[in-house]
Amino acid sequence: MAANFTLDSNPDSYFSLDDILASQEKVPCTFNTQVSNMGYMDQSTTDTNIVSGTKLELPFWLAKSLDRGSRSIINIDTPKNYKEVYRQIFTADPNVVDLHKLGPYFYLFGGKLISLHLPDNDDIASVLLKTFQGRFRRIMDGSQNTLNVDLTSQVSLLDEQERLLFSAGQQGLHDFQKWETRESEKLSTSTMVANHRKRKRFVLSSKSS
Amino acid sequence: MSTEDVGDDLLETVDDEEEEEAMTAPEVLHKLEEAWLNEKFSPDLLPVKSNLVECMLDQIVAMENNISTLKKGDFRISVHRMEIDRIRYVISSYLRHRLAKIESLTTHVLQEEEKRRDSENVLMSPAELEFAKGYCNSVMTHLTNTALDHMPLKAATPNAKEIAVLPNLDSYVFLKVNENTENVLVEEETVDAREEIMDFEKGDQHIMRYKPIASLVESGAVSLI
Amino acid sequence: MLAEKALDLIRELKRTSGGTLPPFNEDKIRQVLEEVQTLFEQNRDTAKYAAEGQHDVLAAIQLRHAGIQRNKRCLLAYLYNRLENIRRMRWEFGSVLPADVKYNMCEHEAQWFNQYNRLLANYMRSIGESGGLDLTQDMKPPKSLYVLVRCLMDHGEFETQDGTVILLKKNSQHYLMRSECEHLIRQGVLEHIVQ
Amino acid sequence: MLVRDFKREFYDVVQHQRVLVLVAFDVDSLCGCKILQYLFQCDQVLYTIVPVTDLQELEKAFLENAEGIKHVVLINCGATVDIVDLLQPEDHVRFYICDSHRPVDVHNFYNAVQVKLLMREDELSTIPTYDELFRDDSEDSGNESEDSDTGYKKKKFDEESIMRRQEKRRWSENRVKVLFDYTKFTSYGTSASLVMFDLAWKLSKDTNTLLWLAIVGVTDQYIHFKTPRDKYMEDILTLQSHVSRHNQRGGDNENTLSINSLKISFEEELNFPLYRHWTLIDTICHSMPIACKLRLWSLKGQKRLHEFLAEMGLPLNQCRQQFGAMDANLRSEVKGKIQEFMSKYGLDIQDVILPSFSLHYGYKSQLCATDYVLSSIAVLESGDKSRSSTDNFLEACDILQKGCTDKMEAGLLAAKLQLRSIYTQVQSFLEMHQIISAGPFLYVFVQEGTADSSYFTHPQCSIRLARFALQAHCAVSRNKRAQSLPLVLGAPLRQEEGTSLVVGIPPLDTDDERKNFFGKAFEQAAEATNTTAKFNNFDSYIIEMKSEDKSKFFDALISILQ
Repeated sequence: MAANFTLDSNPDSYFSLDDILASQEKVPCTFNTQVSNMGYMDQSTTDTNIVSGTKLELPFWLAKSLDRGSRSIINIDTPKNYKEVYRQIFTADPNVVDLHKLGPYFYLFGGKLISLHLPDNDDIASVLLKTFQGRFRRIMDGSQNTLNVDLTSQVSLLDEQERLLFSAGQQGLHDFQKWETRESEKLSTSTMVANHRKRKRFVLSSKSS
Repeated sequence: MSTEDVGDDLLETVDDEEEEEAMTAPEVLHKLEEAWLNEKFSPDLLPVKSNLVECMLDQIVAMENNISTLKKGDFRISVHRMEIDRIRYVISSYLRHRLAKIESLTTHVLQEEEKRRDSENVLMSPAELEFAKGYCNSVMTHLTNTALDHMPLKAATPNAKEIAVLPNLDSYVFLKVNENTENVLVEEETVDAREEIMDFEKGDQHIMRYKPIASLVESGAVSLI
Repeated sequence: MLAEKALDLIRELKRTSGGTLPPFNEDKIRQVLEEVQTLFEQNRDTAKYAAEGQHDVLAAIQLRHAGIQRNKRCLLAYLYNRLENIRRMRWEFGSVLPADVKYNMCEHEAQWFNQYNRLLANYMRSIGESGGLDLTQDMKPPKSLYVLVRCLMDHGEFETQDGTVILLKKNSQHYLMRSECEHLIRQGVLEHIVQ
Repeated sequence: MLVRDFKREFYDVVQHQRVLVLVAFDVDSLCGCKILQYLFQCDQVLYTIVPVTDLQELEKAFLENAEGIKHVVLINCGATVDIVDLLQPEDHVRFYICDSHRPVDVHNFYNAVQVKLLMREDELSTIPTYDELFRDDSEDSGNESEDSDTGYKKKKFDEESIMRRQEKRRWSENRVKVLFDYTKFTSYGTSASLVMFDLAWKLSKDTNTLLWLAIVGVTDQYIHFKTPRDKYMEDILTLQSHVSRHNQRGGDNENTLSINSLKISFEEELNFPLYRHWTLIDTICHSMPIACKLRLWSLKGQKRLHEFLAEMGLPLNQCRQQFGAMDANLRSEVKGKIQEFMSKYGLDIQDVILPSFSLHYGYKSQLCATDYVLSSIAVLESGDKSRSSTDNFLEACDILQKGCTDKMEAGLLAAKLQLRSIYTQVQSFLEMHQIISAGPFLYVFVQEGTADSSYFTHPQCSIRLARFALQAHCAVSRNKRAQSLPLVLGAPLRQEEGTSLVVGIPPLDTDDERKNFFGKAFEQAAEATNTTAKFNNFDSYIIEMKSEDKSKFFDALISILQ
């Protein structure tokens, strides 16, 4: 039990899977210089080099490393989800937006964008905060009040961070229920062992059937 | 879990190191529980309370000897055995939490220990330190064998700072104030918020980021709940 | 695209949530290492042109270098998280892992697991004077000294501390010392019944 | 050897040892076992519980779990058989038998060291005295051998040795006769759960929950026709005193109990099975005495029922709804109306009213003792093959756990199915005139492959089926002597082995003592025809045998009972 509780070590630590996946999100960039024989990265041309001025959607980790250093190889534009148009949608009614479709790591990726010091940095920061504030109440209500109701419709709108928050809320609710019926003192098989046993039984039954 | 009834007949007062006044077992247990809760809720590894752990382990041994002398059907056996189980649970849970932190923040913890080498309250007990070192190079050797060896040398050197997993000092914690402490810097100066200083009175309870009160937790002025 | 294979590794690990350990993806790792090798060689070959300050070559080198670092990071993260999974299993399954989990582990991971076992055992033995403290026990705060348990499968003979031998037959009910049967409950052999 | 003081000779001895508890497969032993479990948990006595369905399994369970066991408690099993000879235990093992089966085997009664009987003393008065049964043969055989080695002295035929040999023959004849009379009839003593409750009461550890378990145990004995009505009433009175002791606080309202505590109240219950969970029509149809008296399986019977309901002023559509859904004032009048009109239809008070107890727990609906018994026995002897007997045992344990409503719902459903299958089976018996009189007794076979014959492979259910069939037959048949004829029922047990279960129940007119002589009769018939009959069950009047030698067996039975 002790070893597997999610220690809240730095979320963007080197080994965190979420951080790696979040930094894979695409960022629109335009190349200022030509890049020799890396043409294969740009599907639209058959040219061996990347011609200066081409517009490409680069993953964030690539854009970040190219942006560093004295010579500006590329300049980065704000991804469409964080642009003015979308920001108005978020401020209008954050609860309606399906953040999962817009990229499951909306907040994490938003946080990374700020480190790029884009021109509309502050607007992005404030929109992240306001969207979360707007959605938080519904997430908490959903996780606290529904026991065995089908929640997939609400959960499907949430992004990864919100889902973690939602499941933490539900876990809290379930633990409280268990405590109330004295179930919490029940020593139970560890979840890993139980799942492992279920899989084994499934494998045996599928083999025999 | 009051242990006063255990206090008198079975336990003699615990003779602790010279500089601390002699503490009775229930007080030691109380302090250990506090250390346990602090360790449980703080994102960072706290200095080890090995004297408390050692003392309570001796307590358990003493109680077990006392119990073995009692007649088989004696009612007190089950009461004291329950007591022992609960004390052992607190100790093992405390050490488990510390172990989990050592395992996930290994490099960071080792660097911290380096800094505290000369200072008095050391971060890890010798056993934990040995475990941490052993664990750290077992992970590194594994990573090198499976991946880094097969990479061109220049790319293979893992840069320690980047790899080190750091505790999230900004995570929020619940805390209870034990001693009045004035002008605690709660929020640093930021572009849109000015510096915030607060006074803690005894018995207050707050929710706040861990970083500003990290030192207070170590000194015992504040305890996490 | 750069570091595509490495990303697959990460996604594969992210998908298998819960306590499972997916098979060690030997060939994908080899592909990632090959990509790193080719990128590194390309950089080395074009390094001499960079000396003359040709911008496009410098940019390419920087781009390829970013690719190398990304591949490395994904690979290390994949291996590290698998280690963390295995470590968690040590606490859940005990010092002997079930066969199909071992089957999914590579040679190095098995070695690492034994090392970790030894480290943990030494550490636990060194706690306190009298023979150490088993941290894998007492996972939950003890509420009662004896527990009523129901046997979920035929487990055969089970010897308690005071030497009595109990036959754990399927569906038989026993009233035992909690400390003795806690590990059996965690292994799923017994089920604790709360009266 | 009979235990006088349960506390000193049984409970204190067992205190710091590990105990093996072997439990028979009926609701009464289940309740007894749960009471004992509660007591052991109060005093932290380590125990292991193994349910056993018959003597073979009893032997197997003992052998497997005997390792290092000094105390074995047997609930509702092992009294009617010489336990020491059956199990061959080591000498340090002690048996504590709390069993309602009578007669108790003489060896158990007189074995002072290894067998301790937890029973009420007054029930064992009919046991023959020690010297009628045992003689220290040592002095007899001793002087015989002494005679032989002094050769010539024997020739003198002195009267003294002849007289002694005569006296010995007379003693052994008398022994056989006494033993035969003693074991002629099998019957039942006080229920195991009541005995266990007395123990709890003596230890002043009795609670409302244990009291409820004792009530369920006693009701189970009555519902399965093990105890006669007056014994049942006697037990009810003793329980009534305990109930009023435990539940009198509920009366005035200023210190009413908290809602989720257990409240037991005495009630003159309607003698209709599960009537709170069924429609009125269904429950009346399935109530044995009324169904037989009004012959409800025939069309005429149904008409008579409607007439009866109409007379009572209960509209049909109301009677077809769930009892709970009927409107309140009608529901409250039902009991009064039935008592008012019952004499017109030949029903008497005993058929309609059963003094029993009911339970209120939290916000759940009120449940009476028969509901608990019927649902637990339905789960204990559930028809579906996939579940092993021990699964059913654990499931039934959960039903008796207070606060387990979902398990209780499933149990009630299973009980309805069981009652319906008994009812349809009896209906087919009568319509196809399968109940045949073979002179001294009636007999009937459940046909191979009938729809839910899997229910009748279990003893308790087959007893109820046999009883219902006999009562229905007596109601229908013109033959006056039917009342005095016992019935033997055969049911297919295991297809693959071609075995069947044979149950013998006493005639209706000797109903009040509930004595059953079939145990002895079956034994003699089996000897006469040396068939493979297995006397495996704890009730001697239920045996297993190969289906093909049923006819041979029955002829022998007829000759014996002539």
